[in-house]
Amino acid sequence: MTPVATPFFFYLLSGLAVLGGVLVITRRNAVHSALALILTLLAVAGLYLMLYAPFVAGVQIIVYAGGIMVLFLFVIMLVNIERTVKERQFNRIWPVGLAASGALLVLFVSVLVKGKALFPERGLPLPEADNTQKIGEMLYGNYMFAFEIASLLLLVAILGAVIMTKKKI
Amino acid sequence: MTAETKNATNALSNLDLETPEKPYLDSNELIINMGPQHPATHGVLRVILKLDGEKVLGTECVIGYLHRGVEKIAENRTYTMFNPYVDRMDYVAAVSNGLGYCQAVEKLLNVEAPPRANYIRVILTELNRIASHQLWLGTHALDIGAMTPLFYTFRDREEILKIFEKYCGARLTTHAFRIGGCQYETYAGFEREVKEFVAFVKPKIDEYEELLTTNRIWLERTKNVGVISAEDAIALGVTGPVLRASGVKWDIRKALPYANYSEFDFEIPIGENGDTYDRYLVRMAEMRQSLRIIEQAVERIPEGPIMAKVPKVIKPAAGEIYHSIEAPKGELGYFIVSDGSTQPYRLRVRPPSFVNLQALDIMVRGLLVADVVAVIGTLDIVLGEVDR
Amino acid sequence: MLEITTFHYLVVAAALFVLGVIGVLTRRNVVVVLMSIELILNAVNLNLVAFSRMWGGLHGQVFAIFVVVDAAAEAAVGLGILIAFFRNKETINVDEIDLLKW
Amino acid sequence: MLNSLMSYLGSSVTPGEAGNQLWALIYVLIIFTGVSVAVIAMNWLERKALAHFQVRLGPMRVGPHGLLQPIADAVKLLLKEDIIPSEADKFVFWIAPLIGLLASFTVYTVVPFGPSQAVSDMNIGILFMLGVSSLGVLGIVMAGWASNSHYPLIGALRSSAQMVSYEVAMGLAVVSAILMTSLNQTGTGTLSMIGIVQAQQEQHVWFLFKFFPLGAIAFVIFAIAMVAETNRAPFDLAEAESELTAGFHTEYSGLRWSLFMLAEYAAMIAVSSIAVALWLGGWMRPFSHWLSGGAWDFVFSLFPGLTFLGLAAIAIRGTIRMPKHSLFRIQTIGLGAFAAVLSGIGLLLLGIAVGARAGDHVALARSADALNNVYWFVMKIAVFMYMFIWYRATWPRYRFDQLMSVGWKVMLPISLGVLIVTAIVGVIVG
Repeated sequence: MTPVATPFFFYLLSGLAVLGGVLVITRRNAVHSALALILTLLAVAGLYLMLYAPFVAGVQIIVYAGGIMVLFLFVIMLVNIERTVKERQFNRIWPVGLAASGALLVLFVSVLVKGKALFPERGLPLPEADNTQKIGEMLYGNYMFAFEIASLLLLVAILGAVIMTKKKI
Repeated sequence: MTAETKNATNALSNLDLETPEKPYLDSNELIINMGPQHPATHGVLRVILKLDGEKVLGTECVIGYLHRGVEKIAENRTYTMFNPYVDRMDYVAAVSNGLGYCQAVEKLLNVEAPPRANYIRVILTELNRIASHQLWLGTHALDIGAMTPLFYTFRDREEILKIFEKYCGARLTTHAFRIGGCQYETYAGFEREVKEFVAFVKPKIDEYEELLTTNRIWLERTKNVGVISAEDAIALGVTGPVLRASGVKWDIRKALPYANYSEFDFEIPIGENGDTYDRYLVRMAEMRQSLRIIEQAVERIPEGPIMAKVPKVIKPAAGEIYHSIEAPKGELGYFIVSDGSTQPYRLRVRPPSFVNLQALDIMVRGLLVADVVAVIGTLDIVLGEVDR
Repeated sequence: MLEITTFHYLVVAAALFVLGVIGVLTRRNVVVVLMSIELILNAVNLNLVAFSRMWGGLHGQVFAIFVVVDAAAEAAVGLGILIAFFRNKETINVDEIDLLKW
Repeated sequence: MLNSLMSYLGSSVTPGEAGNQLWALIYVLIIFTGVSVAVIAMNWLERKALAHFQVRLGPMRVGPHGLLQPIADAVKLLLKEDIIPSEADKFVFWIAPLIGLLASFTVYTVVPFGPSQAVSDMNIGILFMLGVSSLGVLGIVMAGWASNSHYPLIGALRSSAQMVSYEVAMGLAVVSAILMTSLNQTGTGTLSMIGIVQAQQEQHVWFLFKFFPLGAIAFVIFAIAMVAETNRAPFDLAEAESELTAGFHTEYSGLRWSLFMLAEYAAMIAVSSIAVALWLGGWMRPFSHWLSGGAWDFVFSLFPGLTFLGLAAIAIRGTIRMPKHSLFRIQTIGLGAFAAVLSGIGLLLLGIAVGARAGDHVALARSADALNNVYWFVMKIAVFMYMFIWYRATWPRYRFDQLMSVGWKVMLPISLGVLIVTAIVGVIVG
């Protein structure tokens, strides 16, 4: 598969991702934030595809956009949101938070500028055709234990969520 | 009054939509207006539902959107003039309404309709019962989501309406009977057509049952839904198939026979659990019993006059009378107070739909929204009769 | 146009990460805070996948999948806590969640 | 131009793989129009078939036998006033139907109408299909929320819970089919839609009949879950008209409403195509292994043409039986013309089939092959479409808690069990 207009798509997708991120943290209405987050997630899935990671992209769409975001929207609808829209959106220590984030940004920029030489100019192309098979082999080979732990984590999360949300068990 | 019944009546009177039932705040308690413009409330019934998610915490029926003041109109019309108005109450069982009214006035006048008139009355009333049950079945099934039975039942109900049309010229609000008997003699071939209809509709009833009775989804949607115990049903004054499905063998045709029902051989089907499925089975069995009555009546219909001697101007002596019949939906009663003039001093109707509708609240508490629709359907209410 | 290298992806990831941190630190609405955490996790994932491509191995992608699993668990539990909390105090603002026991 | 068009006809990979952007664009356009036309045809067919189930005639006035009814509907919907409730969230209300539509149409990029008749053959094809079709629920949830009204909100909540729950059973059923693709020499399966169908071709069996009855059980699970996934009867709780008036699209009207309908029908076709590709052998013709050989291939390649000729025969019969009255003249002419067009297409298809048999022109043979593949794929989808109508005419609607308990307590354990047993049998046999 020959890549088509790669830089254009990269800038488009990353622009959408960052735009979505900005909208997530600025919208008053949580539903709008969720929509913006979906935009970001889909854009990031597109970036995964450009990085020749189709399986991760598929997981991103099916788990994040199809599952987690539906859960978010569900919860937003359950908790009455009308009042919170009219309230103050940022907490009292927001200047501190912003300053801390700014410091983090400065850190990132300095690391990126200083470490730019570390990164090779081009990524090595991966064989795309058997990406999924390779990941499957790794998941059930090298990462078997981690995989089982992850499934246990999910089980615990299910139980926890059910116990906390159910009024009477 | 048993303790259970007391609880039920308390629950009825305590419904307060403002205060939450539970001490803590609930995240998703919402109040929904079902109706008056809603596809499944059979007209203009408005039900205010208090929901927890989809669970019904309480209901309140708001009626009166179809109120036309039928009882008040009666005070300003002569007895004969009021006769067609009763057809507009339960418009899907207009013949039964007319029978009840005519017999009530006849009782007031001390007049007895001749035997041939009684036979015609029984045949038409039972046909009307079948038509009413068919309409109930179709709409009930549609409420539960089965589209097709509606069209099957309407196809077959059409045959009944054709007989009505041939008999008296009207299909829905028939005004078939007069005080003292019947206005019209049967048309040529009436007996044959009724017999043909009976033969035609018997397999059709099996056809409806084929679609629904053993249908898994139908069973799940109707079994143990909208259960009402016999005690509660009696305490609330519920009558008709709804009462009989709870296991009470009460049918005015047998208990207080009117017209000439005592001459016929038929059974009263009863249910056991008082749930929606039993009510369905009871009504299906009732259709078959009605067919039995019609068959016997058509066989034995005597010759003779169809009108008793009734004065031109109906002026009953002062007094009061209560007469009730078994309408398709339950006990339909007329209470008439006469002051000796040509117009009733007071006329009060005991509509079965109105009384049965009271049971809605205790039947749907704790169930889901979808069951409210099913229960409204199974109560078989007609808003024309509820509001009058 | 320029060739797209790992560096470009890292810049996008850094931007998303910082946006997420700003959201977590400044917003009051718990739902938005949780969404910001998802942003952070996505930024991390983007980094992982980009590095996986850079080094030609699949370990980064596998790790990204584990992060997605973790995100799902976190969202489920977080939203569960949120609903339980909303039932008791009828608020979803972070700065009103200041009692350990209620 | 013509050369670049023809150059692709000889290749055996999808245009996405070949990097042939022109053909990819053509495929996208063909699929888009094809799906739209299929939705319109389905609309007419549903109304007619449902009507005949219910002892009535259905649309009869607009065009002969109501053939033009969908067009009349479309015109009416387009011209209708576009109402946005004043309390609605305008932006979300506006974008919700588009999301639903986008999700259900994007899926078609990987639907394998033939070994090379797909826009692209993705490595993660089936994952992509499930993922993108699950995005459709977002449109529904947003529509229900944005309407700012109780019934749509309940409809949206119901639908999202329902779709998320049934996706689990659906996914497990799909996994058991994917597991079967790995039963070859190399021992590696595939998620690519084309790869899955090719695996069935290599193993000479539709996965429906593989490890009987395991494949069949997984297929039935999927067939039930896909009805729930598309919100169709008897799982149409999200738009149950007797309970929630119209569910999530209660407040929608005109064009936006028709976009929801378009999305719903497109999603129905999409999930049916998943079922066809995974269990019913995709584009393979029936008995491709038992009745193999050039002669049988030729016989089966006549089917597309014969189907159109059969439809033309029905139309001609209708034309002849039209009442001979001046009022019906235009209708008669219209139906006659429709019959002529159908028989023309039929004859053309027959001609291609015969020509491909007789001559040895590569492009002709390739297009005959492509026609056959697409024909069998579409016919298998059509069976599902008919089933959707059939279900709707026959069954009452489930209640929400029953729906959930069926999904979680019946379908999920069965699909999980089938998956495990399939894996065990696969290890023993393979």
